[in-house]
Amino acid sequence: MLEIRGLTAGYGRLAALKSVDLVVHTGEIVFVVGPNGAGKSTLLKTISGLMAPTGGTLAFNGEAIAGQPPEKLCRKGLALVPEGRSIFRTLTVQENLLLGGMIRKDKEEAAADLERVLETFPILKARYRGVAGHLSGGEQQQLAIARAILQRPSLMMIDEPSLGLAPLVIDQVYESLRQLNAGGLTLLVVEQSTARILDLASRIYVLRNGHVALEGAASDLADGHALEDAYFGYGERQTTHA
Amino acid sequence: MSRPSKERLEARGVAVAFGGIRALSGVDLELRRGEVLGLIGPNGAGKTTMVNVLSGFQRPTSGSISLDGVDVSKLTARKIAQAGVGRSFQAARLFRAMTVEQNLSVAAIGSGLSLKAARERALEILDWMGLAKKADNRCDSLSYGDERRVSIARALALQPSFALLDEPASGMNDAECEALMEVIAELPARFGCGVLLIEHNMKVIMGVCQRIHVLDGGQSLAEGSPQDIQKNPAVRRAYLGEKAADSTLAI
Amino acid sequence: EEPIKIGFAIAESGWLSNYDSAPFKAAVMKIEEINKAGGLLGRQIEYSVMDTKTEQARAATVGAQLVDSGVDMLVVSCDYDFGAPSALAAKQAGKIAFSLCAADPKMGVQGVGPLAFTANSAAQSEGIAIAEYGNKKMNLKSVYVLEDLTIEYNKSACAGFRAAWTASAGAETILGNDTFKNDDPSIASQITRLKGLATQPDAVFVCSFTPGGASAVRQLRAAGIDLPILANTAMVDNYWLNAVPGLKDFYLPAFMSLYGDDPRPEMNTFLESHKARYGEPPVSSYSVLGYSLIEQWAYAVEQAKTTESEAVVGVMNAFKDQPFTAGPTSFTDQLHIQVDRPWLIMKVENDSFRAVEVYRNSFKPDMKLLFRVGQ
Amino acid sequence: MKSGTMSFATIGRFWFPVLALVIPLAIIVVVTGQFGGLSIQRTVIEMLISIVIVVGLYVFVGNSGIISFGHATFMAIAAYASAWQTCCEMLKPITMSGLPPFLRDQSIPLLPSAVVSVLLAGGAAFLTGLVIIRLTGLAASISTLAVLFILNVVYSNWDSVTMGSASIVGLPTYVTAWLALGCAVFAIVVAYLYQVSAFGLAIRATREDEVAAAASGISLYWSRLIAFTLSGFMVGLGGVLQAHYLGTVSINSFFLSFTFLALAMLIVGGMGSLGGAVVGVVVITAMVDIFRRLEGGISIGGEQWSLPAGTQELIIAAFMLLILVFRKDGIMAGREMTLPGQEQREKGLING
Amino acid sequence: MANIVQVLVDAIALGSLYALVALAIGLVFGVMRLVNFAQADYITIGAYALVVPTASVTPPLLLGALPSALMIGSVLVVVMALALLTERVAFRPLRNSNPSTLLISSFAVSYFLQNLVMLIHTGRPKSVGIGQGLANAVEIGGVRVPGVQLLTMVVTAGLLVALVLFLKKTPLGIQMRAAAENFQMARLLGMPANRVIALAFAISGLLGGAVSLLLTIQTGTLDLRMGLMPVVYAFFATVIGGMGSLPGAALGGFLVGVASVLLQTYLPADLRPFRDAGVFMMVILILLVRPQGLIVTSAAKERV
Ligand SMILES: Nc1ncnc2c1ncn2[C@@H]1O[C@H](COP(=O)(O)OP(=O)(O)OP(=O)(O)O)[C@@H](O)[C@H]1O
Ligand SMILES: Nc1ncnc2c1ncn2[C@@H]1O[C@H](COP(=O)(O)OP(=O)(O)OP(=O)(O)O)[C@@H](O)[C@H]1O
Ligand SMILES: [Mg+2]
Ligand SMILES: [Mg+2]
Repeated sequence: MLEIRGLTAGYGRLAALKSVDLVVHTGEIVFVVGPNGAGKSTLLKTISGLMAPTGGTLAFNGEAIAGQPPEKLCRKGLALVPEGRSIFRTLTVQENLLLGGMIRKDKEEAAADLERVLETFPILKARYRGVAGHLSGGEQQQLAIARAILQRPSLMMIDEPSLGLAPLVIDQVYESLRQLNAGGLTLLVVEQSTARILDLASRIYVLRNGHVALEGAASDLADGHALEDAYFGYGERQTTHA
Repeated sequence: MSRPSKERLEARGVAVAFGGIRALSGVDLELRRGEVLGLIGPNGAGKTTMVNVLSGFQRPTSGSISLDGVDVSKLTARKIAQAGVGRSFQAARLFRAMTVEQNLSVAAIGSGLSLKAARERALEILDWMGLAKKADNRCDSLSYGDERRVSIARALALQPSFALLDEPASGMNDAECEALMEVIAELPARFGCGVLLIEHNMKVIMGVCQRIHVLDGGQSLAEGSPQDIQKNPAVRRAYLGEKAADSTLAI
Repeated sequence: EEPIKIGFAIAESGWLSNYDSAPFKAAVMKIEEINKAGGLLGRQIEYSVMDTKTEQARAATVGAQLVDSGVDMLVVSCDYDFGAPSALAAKQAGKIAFSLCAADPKMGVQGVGPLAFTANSAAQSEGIAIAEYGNKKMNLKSVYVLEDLTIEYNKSACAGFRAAWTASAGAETILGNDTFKNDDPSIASQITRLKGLATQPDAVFVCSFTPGGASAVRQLRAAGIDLPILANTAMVDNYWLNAVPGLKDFYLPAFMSLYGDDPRPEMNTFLESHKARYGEPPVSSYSVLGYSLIEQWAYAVEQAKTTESEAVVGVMNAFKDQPFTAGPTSFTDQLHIQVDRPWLIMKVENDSFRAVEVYRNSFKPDMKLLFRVGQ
Repeated sequence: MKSGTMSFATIGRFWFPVLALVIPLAIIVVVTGQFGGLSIQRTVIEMLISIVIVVGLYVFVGNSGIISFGHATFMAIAAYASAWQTCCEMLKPITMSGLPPFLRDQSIPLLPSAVVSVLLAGGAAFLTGLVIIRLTGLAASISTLAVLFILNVVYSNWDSVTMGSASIVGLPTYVTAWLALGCAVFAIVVAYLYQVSAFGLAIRATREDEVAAAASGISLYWSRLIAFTLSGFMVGLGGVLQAHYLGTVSINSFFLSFTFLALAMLIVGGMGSLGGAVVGVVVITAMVDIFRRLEGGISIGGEQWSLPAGTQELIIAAFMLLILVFRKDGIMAGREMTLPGQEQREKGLING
Repeated sequence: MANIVQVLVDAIALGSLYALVALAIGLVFGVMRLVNFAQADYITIGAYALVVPTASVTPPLLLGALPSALMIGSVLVVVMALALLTERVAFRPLRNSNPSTLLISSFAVSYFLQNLVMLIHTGRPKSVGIGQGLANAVEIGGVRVPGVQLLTMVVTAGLLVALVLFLKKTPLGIQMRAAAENFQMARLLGMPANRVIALAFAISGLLGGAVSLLLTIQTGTLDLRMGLMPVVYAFFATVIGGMGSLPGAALGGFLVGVASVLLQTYLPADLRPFRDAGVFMMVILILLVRPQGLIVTSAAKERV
């Protein structure tokens, strides 16, 4: 579904991504982990069209998408929940959610999705007509995820979904991601910590210093040592993946 | 470094309502000098609101705040800060165009120091937190983790009797969390202050708090030692979930 | 022989250029006429122009630059505020500064110095002329005064009007005063006050200038106020009449008529020469002041037989109804502006100004009125 | 870092941002004084006066981040005060009859009158500030605009004291290039010392984040009021200089177009730094002067060539837009002048 | 007493003119945090489009010569195009700059346009006689209402309602507010965010064109600075009304207009020259009492 080869990107003179290769197959849940400043957020921003890559290729469903604007990619089925609660603070919760489903043609299904999402995140229902900017940190994060779900994308990218969420809610969020995935949604998720993801991930990439330091199937990484080594930069790039 | 003198920061029967939304209803909380008190609870439980009330950014609808028995509910945020209540924010809110050292100096000046003394204190704190190398960096060039550390350091530069930290570990990876835990655990001894710690990362909470206060839906749900809280079925149901509770129990 | 040099420190851009450009062209025309006739004191006149850009700081600078370049006389902008900085530069070098059409008596001995003159009449004189004319010739018994406070010129014209009207008809026949600002989008409340008067006046005096004055007249007429309207000179010339199609009963004092019906032949000659020189009549009737300015100075230089300032000023200060194109001209060592030069009263008819008659005011403003002391 | 042990290099580094501004200005004055014509010398004086004004404006606007439209008010107050004290003894009793007798009937020596005028401007700024600095952000900006309008209305209609909207003409013109340079240097030094002081640090924090500043024990109100008052004094000085350079004072020259021009200079240079304020004045003054000359006409290879009158303004406006579009934070982008090599460290303002 | 009613009508009429301008200023501010001073020049240029561009002081009519429906339409289109052009050239590249930079850029645009008009038309005021019939007053129960002012009131009320409904209720309106607040996020959700924001400028141009026509019919004159004071008043109006709230902007417009007329009417003659000072003091007072403005939308309150 998503195929990235030799991707480079940066801010001014700073190279944040130095030749990244990454593949997401249809139906997978792929996790990207790595320390602060590794380039995880930059990677998602570049895929979604918020940043122009300086080199390499990006293909989505076989089509080269590098340089296309985000509004176009969105219509092709790509959704991004950016780092740090990019909700519309001055709009109401309702309006925020409405904007999620805005470009969808299937209005009836969209309405049903809305019902479902409000059930998953009851707090959004309680604050439905309130201003989104007044929500608590975790509530805002839930709103951002809910809105992305309403986009009904084919590939959803989430930057640190657990940020600021209560433990119980993290469980709920991951549970609903799992369900969505079972329903056919492909996921590319960035996380800080590796603790919770092993049982959910199809594959995991460890990004460090703008490089892929490790990639592999979750099952192969389950013991955790290789993962930790890659994470903190002991040893060279390795592929446990056959 | 002169030591803070206040002993107790107390909230009595604090209620906050936004229109129909009751963010807090009748919460009692006491923070003592020298301890680390955890404040946890589900999203929207009212934790940030509580910190806002304690630091003077939110007038309580009813109830009162007192410092060593003196009512400070009517004071402005600045006066409360000067009286010895420092805080950090859920979003770092650094002075972005200024250097790290200047961020701390501002708070030190706010606590009444001269420019020179303020700078000395700032460097001292940065040194202790391992940020000395970054002292002259502008804050808009910091990584996320460093931003969070600077925002804690800035709260400390005020030389507070009480430091209120709102999710300091959010967005940090496991190793960084551990480093942060060491810092927080050392605060009472080093700065002589009481710490109120809001965090969703249970490892951090369980690792450094002597006492934990749980909020749910604007009300106190429980208070006690980490062990008690972890075992408390109501807390498990409302907040921790079985998974998190078990995984942290293992520590 | 060395040519005589005249410097023009005037606005070629900015809003003041509208006022400066027409008299400037006429001044150039007069210079050319003199040169063709053999020059002044047998010497040709050269002139140079610098743009003040309607800025006071620029006006001071270009004034200084022109004086520095050795001009014998400095012509300055049509406005006291913007002419004075240049005139001060001339004063410091001991040169005469002559304003194209400032209507403020301060453009003279008291406001700049004994070497400063203006070719215009005092704004007060406009108000006086139309007040007397209205009361004495048009038989108006009462008036209402609508004063535009935006610039001092209007305040002076209104002050002159009130003084002269009071002198000839009594203060009680001024039924009311009201004020507005030139850029007010609406004068509805002023109209309401006027209409609410117990007795309606015989006429309304509007001291203003375009565009605000035109807008006020339009709104008065649109509100159904058909009283005669008296105005000051700044409202002269046809260009704004589109704003009030079918305007009638509108009177003001003017320098001259641009429409060929001026009763004074010298004005029509001036008009013809202007058409011959520039292919069109002057854009504004202020034009003749620029022409006459050169005429007055050149005459004084001829008399003094030198361009030396002291001598020339001496001659000019002795002018007593000296006949020039713009009309009889008088200066004294105290007053370098006209206070009772005859005016051409004009009225609007068929969408054009028409000459009515030449009228000379009998009420003479004293210094207090001219400087609006204790008003 | 005791002052006794402060090395020459440290002092040099501390003062570098000031020296890097002041020395070129002094060179400009010397060179144009020796070789320039009258018009260029006058342009230089105007530029130096603008520096006093824009640096004064910067002290509040730059440090607090709040745009003020009201500073021309304090200039006007100082300029008029100075005119009342020193101008035109002959005309004063006639045209400004409403003045109190001690002003109306005599002139006051230049230096004391200048000092009094500047103090008056600062006092007016302090009183205005007491009221409106409670407001933040746009509400504060709008209030300063309202103050500007109020003063304009009052001074243009208070005929017996201000001569209404007419100019007061004939002030003694004592402002030379050297005096203007002295005042500009003074303004730059004062602004610099202020911004590196504790007050300066505090107010810059409020500019970055009001909430966090309050949580750090900083008073928004007092830190801004101090800056507002200080900048009131400084633009007051600019007003006095302007009045005694032109020899005329008129209320309309302290109104919107002047305010816009001063703000434009500040923002084109970059309102985040003292260097930006000075550079903005120099660049805009130079641009205006160059295009004014082109409008006046120059000869290229014997051909007389000139721009049509009025194009200068168009070009300046377009130039300003270009700078804003390509350098959002102005030419200096919030940086001070730094020694080569110091740049990469992304230092903030304080190097001491 | 007919007189008091008359004064009120005068006041409301002026208020609605300011309110109309304030709507345009408020709308663009809401979308870009831009206080657009160039709105003054939109108004001016819309009015100047009625006549042939020439230095002559008595220019023939251009758009003003068209039949009225066409004339109205074409003036609106001209001003809308101008607003879009300035957005594209000057404001779009500055998106996300701080409000002061945006404000200064709008000064620059305004300065440019004003000097352009001056270069083409000269600075001399001109006059146009359009809509003479509308300018005439109609008497309603002893109260005199000039046709233009009646029209202004109707147009303002209509546009206020339409705009509020548009922004609150239509998807496009919600998109506009969303794009205004977080441009990148709006794009991520598939909005053509540039076009959405440009639309806000087009609407401000439409409002500007309407003001051009109403002002010209009222005053019959064209002047370089004709748009300035209405925009300055509108600027005050939007702030005292509450930035970010369109009904607030309109309310503010009414307040300054009404205050101006009431002061003009009821001040004693020797204080009347100081009328405007009274209006501006009222602005400061309102802000001191309600720093956020009269109508504070809950969205405007930031939480810590
Ligand atoms: N807007 C920006 N301007 C300049 N540099 C940036 C910017 N955003 C990120 N960077 C730099 O790019 C590098 C990669 O940043 P990125 O945000 O992609 O890291 P990350 O892996 O998402 O980190 P985190 O875990 O902290 O979110 C870092 O060195 C960071 O400092
Ligand atoms: N200004 C406000 N207006 C309306 N509702 C508010 C406001 N501030 C807070 N709330 C509501 O009050 C509740 C408590 O919010 P608070 O931010 O204190 O939660 P929290 O415990 O910090 O949550 P989190 O863990 O997600 O940060 C939330 O439901 C929030 O929506
Ligand atoms: Mg990231
Ligand atoms: Mg919170």
